Amino acid sequence: MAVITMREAISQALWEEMERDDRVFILGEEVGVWGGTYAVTKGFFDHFGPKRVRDTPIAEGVIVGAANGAAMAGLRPVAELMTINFAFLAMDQIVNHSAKLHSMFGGQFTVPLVIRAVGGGGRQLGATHSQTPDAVFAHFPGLKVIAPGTPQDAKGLLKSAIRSDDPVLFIEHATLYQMRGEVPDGEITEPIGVSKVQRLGRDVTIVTYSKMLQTSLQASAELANEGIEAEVVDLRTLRPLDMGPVVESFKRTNRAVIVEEGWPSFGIGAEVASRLYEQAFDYVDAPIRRVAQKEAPLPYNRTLEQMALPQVSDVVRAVKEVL
Amino acid sequence: MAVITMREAISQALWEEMERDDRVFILGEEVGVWGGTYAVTKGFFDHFGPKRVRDTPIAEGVIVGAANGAAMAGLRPVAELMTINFAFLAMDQIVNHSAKLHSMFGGQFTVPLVIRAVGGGGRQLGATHSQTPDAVFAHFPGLKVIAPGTPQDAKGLLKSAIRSDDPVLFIEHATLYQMRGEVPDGEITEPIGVSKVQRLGRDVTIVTYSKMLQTSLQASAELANEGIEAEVVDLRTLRPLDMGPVVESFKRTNRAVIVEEGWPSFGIGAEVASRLYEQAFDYVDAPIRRVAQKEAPLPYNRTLEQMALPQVSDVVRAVKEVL
Amino acid sequence: MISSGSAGLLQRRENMEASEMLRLYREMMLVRRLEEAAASLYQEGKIGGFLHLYIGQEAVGSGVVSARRPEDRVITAYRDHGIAIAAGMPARVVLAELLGKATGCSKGMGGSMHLADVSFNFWGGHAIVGAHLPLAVGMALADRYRERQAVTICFFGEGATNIGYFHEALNLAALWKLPVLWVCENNKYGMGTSVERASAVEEIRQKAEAYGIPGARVNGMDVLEVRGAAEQALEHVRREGPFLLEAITYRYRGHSMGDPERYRRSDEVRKWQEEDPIGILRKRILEEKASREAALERLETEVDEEIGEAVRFAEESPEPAPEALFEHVYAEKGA
Amino acid sequence: MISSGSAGLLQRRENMEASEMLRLYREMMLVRRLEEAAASLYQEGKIGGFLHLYIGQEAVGSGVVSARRPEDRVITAYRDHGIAIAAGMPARVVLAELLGKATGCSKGMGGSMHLADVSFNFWGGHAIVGAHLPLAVGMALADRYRERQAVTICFFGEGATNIGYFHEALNLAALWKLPVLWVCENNKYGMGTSVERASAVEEIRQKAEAYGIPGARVNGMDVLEVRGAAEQALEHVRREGPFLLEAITYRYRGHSMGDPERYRRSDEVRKWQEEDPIGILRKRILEEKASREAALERLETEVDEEIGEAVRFAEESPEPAPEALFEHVYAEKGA
Ligand SMILES: Cc1ncc(C[n+]2csc(CCOP(=O)(O)OP(=O)(O)O)c2C)c(N)n1
Ligand SMILES: Cc1ncc(C[n+]2csc(CCOP(=O)(O)OP(=O)(O)O)c2C)c(N)n1
Ligand SMILES: [Mg+2]
Ligand SMILES: [Mg+2]
Repeated sequence: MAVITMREAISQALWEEMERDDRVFILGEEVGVWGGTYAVTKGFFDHFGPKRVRDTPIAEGVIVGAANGAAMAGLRPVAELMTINFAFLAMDQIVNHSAKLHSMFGGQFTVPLVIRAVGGGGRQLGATHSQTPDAVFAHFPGLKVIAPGTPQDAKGLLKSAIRSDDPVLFIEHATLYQMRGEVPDGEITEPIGVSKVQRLGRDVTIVTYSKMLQTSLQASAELANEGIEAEVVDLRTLRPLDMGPVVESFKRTNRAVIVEEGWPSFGIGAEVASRLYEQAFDYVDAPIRRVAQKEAPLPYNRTLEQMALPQVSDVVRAVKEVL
Repeated sequence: MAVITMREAISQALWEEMERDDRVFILGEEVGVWGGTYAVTKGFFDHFGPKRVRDTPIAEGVIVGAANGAAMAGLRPVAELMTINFAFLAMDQIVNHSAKLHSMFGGQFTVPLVIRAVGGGGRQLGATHSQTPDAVFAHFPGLKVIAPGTPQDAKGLLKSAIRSDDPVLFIEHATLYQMRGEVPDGEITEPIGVSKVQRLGRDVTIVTYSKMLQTSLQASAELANEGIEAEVVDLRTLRPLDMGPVVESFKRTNRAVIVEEGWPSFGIGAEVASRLYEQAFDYVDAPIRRVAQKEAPLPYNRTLEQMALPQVSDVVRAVKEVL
Repeated sequence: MISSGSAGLLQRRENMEASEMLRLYREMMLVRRLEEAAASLYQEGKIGGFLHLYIGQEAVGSGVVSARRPEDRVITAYRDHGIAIAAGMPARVVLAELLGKATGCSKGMGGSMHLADVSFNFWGGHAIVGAHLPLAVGMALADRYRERQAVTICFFGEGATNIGYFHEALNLAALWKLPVLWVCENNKYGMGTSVERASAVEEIRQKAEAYGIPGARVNGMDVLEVRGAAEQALEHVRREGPFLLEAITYRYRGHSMGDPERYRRSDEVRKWQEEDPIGILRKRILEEKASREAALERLETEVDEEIGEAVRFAEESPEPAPEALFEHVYAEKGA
Repeated sequence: MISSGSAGLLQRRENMEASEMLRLYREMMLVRRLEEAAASLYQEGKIGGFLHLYIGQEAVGSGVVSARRPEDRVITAYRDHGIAIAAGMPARVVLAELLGKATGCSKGMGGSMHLADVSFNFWGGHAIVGAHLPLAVGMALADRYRERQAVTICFFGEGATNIGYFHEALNLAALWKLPVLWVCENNKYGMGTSVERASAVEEIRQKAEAYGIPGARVNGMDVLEVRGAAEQALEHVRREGPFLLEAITYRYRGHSMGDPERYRRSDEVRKWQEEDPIGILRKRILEEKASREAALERLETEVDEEIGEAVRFAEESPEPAPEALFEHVYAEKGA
């Protein structure tokens, strides 16, 4: 058990999988000489060389498109999108191609690529660089969408994503790279499509993922001081969505708060809440609450930005409302 | 009161607004000489000329991008996307620009454009040409999203959209163009962001929009034969979403089924259901059901395609389940 | 190497064996008849969705693909029937796919726009204009990555050269010197928009210069000229990197079934029909005495029979099972 | 018209009045000091997000924008401070925006990457690489639509010329003969990627040929050369349609604050610093006796004071009110 940062965990997963399987290669903007905009691939260029760590022009469409083609031809590309906001420039390749090529041709070939994209707000990058549009991508069958909230999950899930024969969008949160956590030494993988209880509690079920997992855990600690014990379930994968542990927990607590960083409308919370009502209707003691981003493009101004993003205090308040 | 087709209604709205305001112009693929892929702009090129009816190259990014720029500069472009599936090639312009330019610059200028996009499945066009990703666009604050289900709403809402100072995505359903309905003669507009009861009933509330409105009305007729009276509420606008009539109806029926053509996960039904539980929790007598597309890329094969799309029988079954 | 000049610089191929000329003739004839059969099956309502016929453009697909080696990949857009046949796919699996049958090359999931058969190194059949150009870049990258000598041959229409994908794909292919042969089928129209109404330059070849990619224009109605150019272009690609071959051609039918064709005059179509690629080759074969009238007629009946059998096969083939809807959403089960 | 040749074909502008030279000198100096102030405010944590400095490129923005008429629109990417000043915006509203204050040009909603002031016909400030090129096409279309004689001047980096937007925007501008002056600030790098590692051709000008758009290269470190070229380019655009001006320049600082700069050697930066656009103009002014050392020094202190005042203004300005978060999500209230 070593304590490492999220950055190190992701970096280790990439490194290990590249050592393990020479079909795995990285392409994207500034992944090579620069060492990755968020320094995730620092040292990779020198070790693996320009063949396997490929700096590309600024052209998201062909970055993901070429990754799709290389995957069809049997390689295992890991395409890096500097931020998920730029995924909109590759949207057609992601939703019309990565997600459909396998089934549309009757399963003749697979498309085993991973698209790493950095998401999230809170760094004053303005409306076009701060989005959390995870639900938008999770809407499309054929794609798998992963968004880890701890170093261990980041490492284990990224390794599983790279080994998966299906296209995976792997969403990293820009403000979590420095976060530290325990990661078992050596070879670890985590299963895709399996939610995980990250904190035990009897009073309320908090359902969340990614950065908001940390926010929810902090809120839970505050609530514990007041004798309220929240159980925190981490979705980890948004498609396929595993409701098992969520429902199981909810059947004990009968109360739930869903915490997401993105906008609420047509978001993650809406789907989780709907499924909870569908799958555990008789266990509902209070309306399920959603905590999410305010419905506005995220402003540059720090105060307004923080006001728009879900805070620990918002989670605490929501939990008290459902109790 | 004249009975006209959806195509005629949309065509009239465009024609009248172009006659009324010379800042309004149309650009897109095949909108001119061809007369519109779905013949919506037939005759426009000859009447309004190449200045106001502009055929473009196949380049969705610059079609919407130029429309954004022209709108910033004070015109009122109506950009046509041949199908909403191609909107993914203009996704960055739509969600990072149309939806954000006004607020990101502190309201210095407006972006009054309308993007007309044809959506929906059922014509064996295959996985990349048959999507109903309405929820994906409705996720973004700053954008308005309209999807009419009757000729009157199509005409009235498109005219309001063109007059709106905000960017509007106007989604037309490819299989509704031939549908006929009564439209008041002369000048009509319908308010954006106002849901509408399209059928009265006491037993259950069906919430739907666009093509599924027709499916739901057919299901209601069948149910009526069995003495079940469904009230059908048409959302008409997906953002801003007007829950008023939905909640009002639900408080009387205490039962609801939401019918959408797209995939359920992170879709329209999830949001409407969540808001219903949030806003009318004490009136819920049975779990709210969602009827939606099967979670798979839509196949070409007719039988499989119809199997994947929501049918009248699915709505009937769902209604009986909630009763 | 081929200087990036115009067609003139490419020698017309003179020395083709009679057998190969006849094979090409038969293949192009097969495509023609296949398309005619498809058109009537569409009229009968047995084919749904969009149907884009290749009639008039047969010489481009057959001329280029016949010059490839088996390890060379082929990829194209939705106007893919002729390319599929040229790639070696049997007419029956093509027609079965058009009818959405389980025996179709894509098991009825893809339809006319999504033909593919990996066993023939044919990678589709793609319906989003321009979107397969990046896929071609990726495949060529994979071959280079594995030190395979294969070339990826990517067909696209002139209308597709105005979309961003074209720019991003050609730049990256040139920057990384990837083995891609770009083949532009310039049939003058993208739906109803003529090339001069959509592209700032009418010579598509000229666009390649922005990436330092050499190119050439050829008469896409003359299969031997196309074949000769393709052989030289492929050599160039294997030796030095991407090349753009612009084939001037024409589609005799509408863009897809139900095209009102308001955008062109019928005499323009008639003019081009005098350049019929199949007629041109037939004439050449008889001139060069590569075969005799009677032999060609036998061959034509053979083709008719093959198509007739293929239609029967397609019509009698089973529909996919209901489970097929979910069978390939993910490659990994339990997902 | 300007033949699409290289810089040589553009006459260096010799006949500029002393007053204009001094105005340009003061403006470029103001930009330099503004950027230095911004850098330290960033270090102090008073500026958040990304901060892209214009230091080293001042001659491009000032040279081009000083050649425009008031009705000509200006639009650029995120490296926008210098262009904003050249467009006439006061340093104080720029700094206020960088500090996210209510008195900023975008009311603190946009920040460094989203400066704009419509009253100066400056339309931003856009953070998605290449995405503002289509916006420029639309603005030029609007002016043409209304028969206004205005030109839209669109700045972008050489790195932005590899994205699809560049292709789609230049093609449409050329096809519709729209009045757009495309100005490529070729500072050799897009973040850490040098032009030859990202673009198949190193001369950006060459890419314009794919659209039949004439272009020219100029020394972007010499404001008078840039100014002369811009005047001729603007004339061309007013008369005939789009033109691409490629200005060879260099950024002295990192791509944005906190750039490790692993991708270039410091002596390369030093070499370019000897070409300092402000130094070059200063020398010229003294040579041509347009002004005296003492006068220039007075002017420099003036600039320092102006920036000092602007910083004070920005720091003392109020934060936006909480309601501002929702104020402009929609232009129509009740939405
Ligand atoms: C991105 C995108 N935009 C629009 C369409 C609709 N569309 C299908 S084919 C076509 C014309 C393409 O013309 P061209 O590339 O010349 O090919 P051709 O049909 O002439 O073979 C258009 C506009 C599409 N499929 N994809
Ligand atoms: C579509 C998109 N991809 C990537 C980025 C991240 N990014 C911001 S600036 C930049 C480099 C741009 O280089 P260039 O166009 O040469 O402009 P310069 O920074 O040199 O002025 C990149 C990759 C972005 N903002 N938008
Ligand atoms: Mg064409
Ligand atoms: Mg640059």
